[in-house]
Amino acid sequence: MTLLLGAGLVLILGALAPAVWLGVRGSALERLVGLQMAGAVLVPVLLLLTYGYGQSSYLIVPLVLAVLSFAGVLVFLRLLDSRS
Amino acid sequence: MSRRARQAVFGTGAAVLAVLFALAAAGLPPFGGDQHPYRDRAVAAALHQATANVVASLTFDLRGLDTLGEEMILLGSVVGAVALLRPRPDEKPHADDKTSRPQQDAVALISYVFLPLTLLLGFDLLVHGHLTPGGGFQGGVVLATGLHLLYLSGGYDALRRLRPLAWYEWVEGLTTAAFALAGTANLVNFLPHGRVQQLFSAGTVPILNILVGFAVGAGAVVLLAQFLTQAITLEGEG
Amino acid sequence: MRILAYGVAGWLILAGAYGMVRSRNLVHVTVCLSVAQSGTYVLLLAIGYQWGAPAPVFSPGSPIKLPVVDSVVQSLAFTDIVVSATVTALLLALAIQIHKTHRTLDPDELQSLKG
Amino acid sequence: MLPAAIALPLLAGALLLAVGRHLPRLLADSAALLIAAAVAVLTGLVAIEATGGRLVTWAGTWRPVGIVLVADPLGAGLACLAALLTCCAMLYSRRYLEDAGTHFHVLMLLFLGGMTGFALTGDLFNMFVFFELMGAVAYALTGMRIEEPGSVQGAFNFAVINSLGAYLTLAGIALLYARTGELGMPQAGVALAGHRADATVVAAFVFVAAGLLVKAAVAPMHFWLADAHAVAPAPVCMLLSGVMVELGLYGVLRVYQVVFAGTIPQAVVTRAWVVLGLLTALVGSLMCAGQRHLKRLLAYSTIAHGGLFLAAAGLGAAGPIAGVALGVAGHAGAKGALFGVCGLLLDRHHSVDEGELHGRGGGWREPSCWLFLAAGLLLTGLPPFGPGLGKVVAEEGAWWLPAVSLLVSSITGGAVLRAGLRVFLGWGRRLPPPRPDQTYGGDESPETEEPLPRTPKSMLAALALLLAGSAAAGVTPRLAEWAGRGAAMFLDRGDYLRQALTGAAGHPPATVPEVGWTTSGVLLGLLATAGALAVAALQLRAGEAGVSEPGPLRRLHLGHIGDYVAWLFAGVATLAVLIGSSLI
Amino acid sequence: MNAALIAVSLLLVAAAGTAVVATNDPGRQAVSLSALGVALALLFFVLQAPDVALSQIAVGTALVPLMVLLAVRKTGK
Repeated sequence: MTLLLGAGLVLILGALAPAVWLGVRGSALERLVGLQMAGAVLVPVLLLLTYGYGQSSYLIVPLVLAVLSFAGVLVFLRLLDSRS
Repeated sequence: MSRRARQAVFGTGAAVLAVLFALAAAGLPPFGGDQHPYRDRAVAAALHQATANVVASLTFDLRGLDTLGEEMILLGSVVGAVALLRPRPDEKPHADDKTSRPQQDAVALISYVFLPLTLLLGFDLLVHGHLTPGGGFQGGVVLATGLHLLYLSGGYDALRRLRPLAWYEWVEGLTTAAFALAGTANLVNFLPHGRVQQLFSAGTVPILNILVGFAVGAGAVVLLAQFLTQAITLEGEG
Repeated sequence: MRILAYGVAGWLILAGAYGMVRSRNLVHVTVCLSVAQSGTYVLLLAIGYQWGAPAPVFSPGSPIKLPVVDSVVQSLAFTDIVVSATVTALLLALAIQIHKTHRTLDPDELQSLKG
Repeated sequence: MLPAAIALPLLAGALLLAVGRHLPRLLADSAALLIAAAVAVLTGLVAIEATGGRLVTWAGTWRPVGIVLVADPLGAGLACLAALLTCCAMLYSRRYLEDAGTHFHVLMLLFLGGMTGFALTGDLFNMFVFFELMGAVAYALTGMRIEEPGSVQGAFNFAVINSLGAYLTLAGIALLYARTGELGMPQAGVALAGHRADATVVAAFVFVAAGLLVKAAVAPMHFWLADAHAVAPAPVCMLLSGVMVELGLYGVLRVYQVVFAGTIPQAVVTRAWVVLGLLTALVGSLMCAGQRHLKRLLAYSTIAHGGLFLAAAGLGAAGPIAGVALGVAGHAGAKGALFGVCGLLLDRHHSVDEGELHGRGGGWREPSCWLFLAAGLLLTGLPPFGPGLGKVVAEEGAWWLPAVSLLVSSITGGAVLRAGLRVFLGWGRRLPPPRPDQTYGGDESPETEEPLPRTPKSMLAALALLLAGSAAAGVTPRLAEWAGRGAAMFLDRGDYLRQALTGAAGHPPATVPEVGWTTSGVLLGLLATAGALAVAALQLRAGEAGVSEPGPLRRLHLGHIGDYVAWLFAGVATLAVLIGSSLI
Repeated sequence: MNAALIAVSLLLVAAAGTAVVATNDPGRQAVSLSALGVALALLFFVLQAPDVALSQIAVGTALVPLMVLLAVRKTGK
């Protein structure tokens, strides 16, 4: 259990934090890259934590995140794209 | 006021309040402690009502009046935004819009794959809201987002064809009314409670979840439609 | 942990408000307001946390075990999030109309209400 | 019965939205009017019944878990006032905002539901929810005239400041929950009772009060009000000025009484309320005197009266509270009528600018002239009518109150009378064109689709009703007696807690303050009216000088959202210092 | 381990929130607001509030930033 949580923590520090960092710097498109990465990294993080906590009902959260963050980024891309 | 004066006034006030807040936080029970009297009563009541998701039980049963108010805030905001964003007499939608062109094939394909998936996920959230995390609000927003994937795949026109707004206003109004009715009646949870952790349990909670899901979904669609219309099709002097 | 949790909540409220004070764009003001509000979510959930307790959801297939973290604040935070979204929508709608009538969103240049 | 009073307008609003687009306008009007009238009757009955003991209902059967609704005469009375005002506003607005369709009706009904819910709830978070409901709907209603530059900007300022205040309130509720583990006001009150007022309790109180004081437009958190009231459609102004501001006041006093009175001593909060109230009255009066934008003038008058109400009710004695209750009822009617006449002027002349309308109001033969001047006189406190009785009773609380009240009544009443005489009768010197730092009320678009050939009877009837109600509040002994009982019950904390928590039968209060006209009261009222007439005469003679005002104060009121946020924090910090310093 | 997870999530939220406020251009801010939404969702998740995390994902990372972006598009021209 702790191992899974630890893996989650490592992933947060090593991938999610840099992704969020990218998401708050630079031009809108550069930020979008960070956002896309943050959404993508958060899914495995939440999966690891779900098993780490031993609560299978939490699985719905990464599932919804995966679908929505993907859709969100596409919509963002389209709107930013047609603006510039 | 000058910028400097403004920031000085704010800074003074904020400093006082920050100190007060810090002192207040220092006097609170420790983080992560086990003193939660209201929680204990709520969990007991939720189990008595056979509702496995205690948050759903609080939202739709024990503190249903809050949710009635919240639902009305949503309704009021949607109506308000529709009224505020109504086209002015000097504004007309313009036909040619480059964003209405279908997107590249890859994006369109992905969107078509995701569309049913998203809708299914939304329904799942609604139906199991009393058993697992999720519920009407989340499900409704997911449904609305799913519908807007159409914007990606088929362009704005496809979305507009699939989304006769008057109809959504009907759904929004009726489901909200239904929620208000059910919510008022649900000030007593009158249906049989069933057994906890079963699909048919928790009395009125799942029904309210589904009603709220449609109301929220319809509301979000109407809301986004107003913004999309403003941003994409309205020309005028604006 | 207490200092960190409550500190972050207070910080978000203050930072959001400071952003509103120095803002030069009404859409920016709206976003800062929603940052300030996210401070209240953090505050609520921090208050309801209990070490080692799982979420207050007794899903099918798992035994009902107590304690769980405070479900009341979760219900409140949940309401709060919906309220935030709706207020943001109204503010953005107003900002759009302000831009139409004033041709600007800079609070320093809005001149219709004085004295 | 209590959940019905809240749910009825909400339910009707939702249904109206669903079927509204196929409904003829007349039917929608009548339906909304009927619902508001039904709520008025319902809450009125509740208020009368509550004079014999509070009505307590748990929403849901979850006695220790759910939300408690508690109706006492003042709370239910305020809800009734809100419903009555909504009736008048709906009657008045038969020809209003026709391009917004039934959305206007839906919003008005939701607004009413929010106000009744706020007045009747006994639960802090539920109070926050209804506070936000009132707010969200009011923002939209204020910004309804989307082609007016002022309208949308005023609504934006209103929305931002009120929302920020609401979030501070929520933070306060969270602190209180962390401390006591309760959300119900009576439960939290019991949990706090007997404890020392440490920093956590003070912070919880200050933050919870913040949003409510913003709603009550207490200086220096009052800026949004003038912006919002100057630009909202007239029927909406009736509700905003007549009852929403007062609901904020009610909320803050109620929360103190039920939750904190056992911990923070009355003397400590009294000092804070008196300081803030007097400041508000002063700022409101000064700003009121110098306005040429008629609706802004009325808005500042509301601020000044709100300050007076806070200073009087904040004393925490039954007599002044009864007076404030009557004063609020009287003020609502008179101010509603004044806003209504401004709406008529706007419709006919496309302007609410005093200088531009000089002598164009229509003279003695115009009914709105009589309505305006009569409402202005009522507002000065002329005996034996409602606002006057309220002020007189409230003044018995402290030696300085009569002087302050005299000043506020003379200045604000004088400004209203001056404006009325200048606009309708063409008295006084002509005003020069507005300076660039003044809000100019001319050149506004009307609120009706097409100019009305003559004033519809329904509009005049609504205004006459408002005025009659305002006057009647002073000459109905029964009402005064109920206000006295209500005030006594409002302060009886122990009985509130016992009734709300155990469901015990209520009993009428032991001592009830005497509420009625006295010789000195009549004299004081006459003096205030005379003072107002004198101020009006002076301002009419002075011309330009009559509408100028202290410069530095005006330069703070620039409609700048950043300023307003800064002052909001400064105001809450002031409250914190006022409360904190006397506890250390 | 829980403590470390909560602390890291809190810091991430604080940093993202500060960055959103400090961004002056509302178009960029909309994207960063979405990133703040992601960070908040993580925080709610580790605080054992999956319900709240779900609504934060639905509202805070998709709906609200989208509305902001549409408003920016309308007013930026």
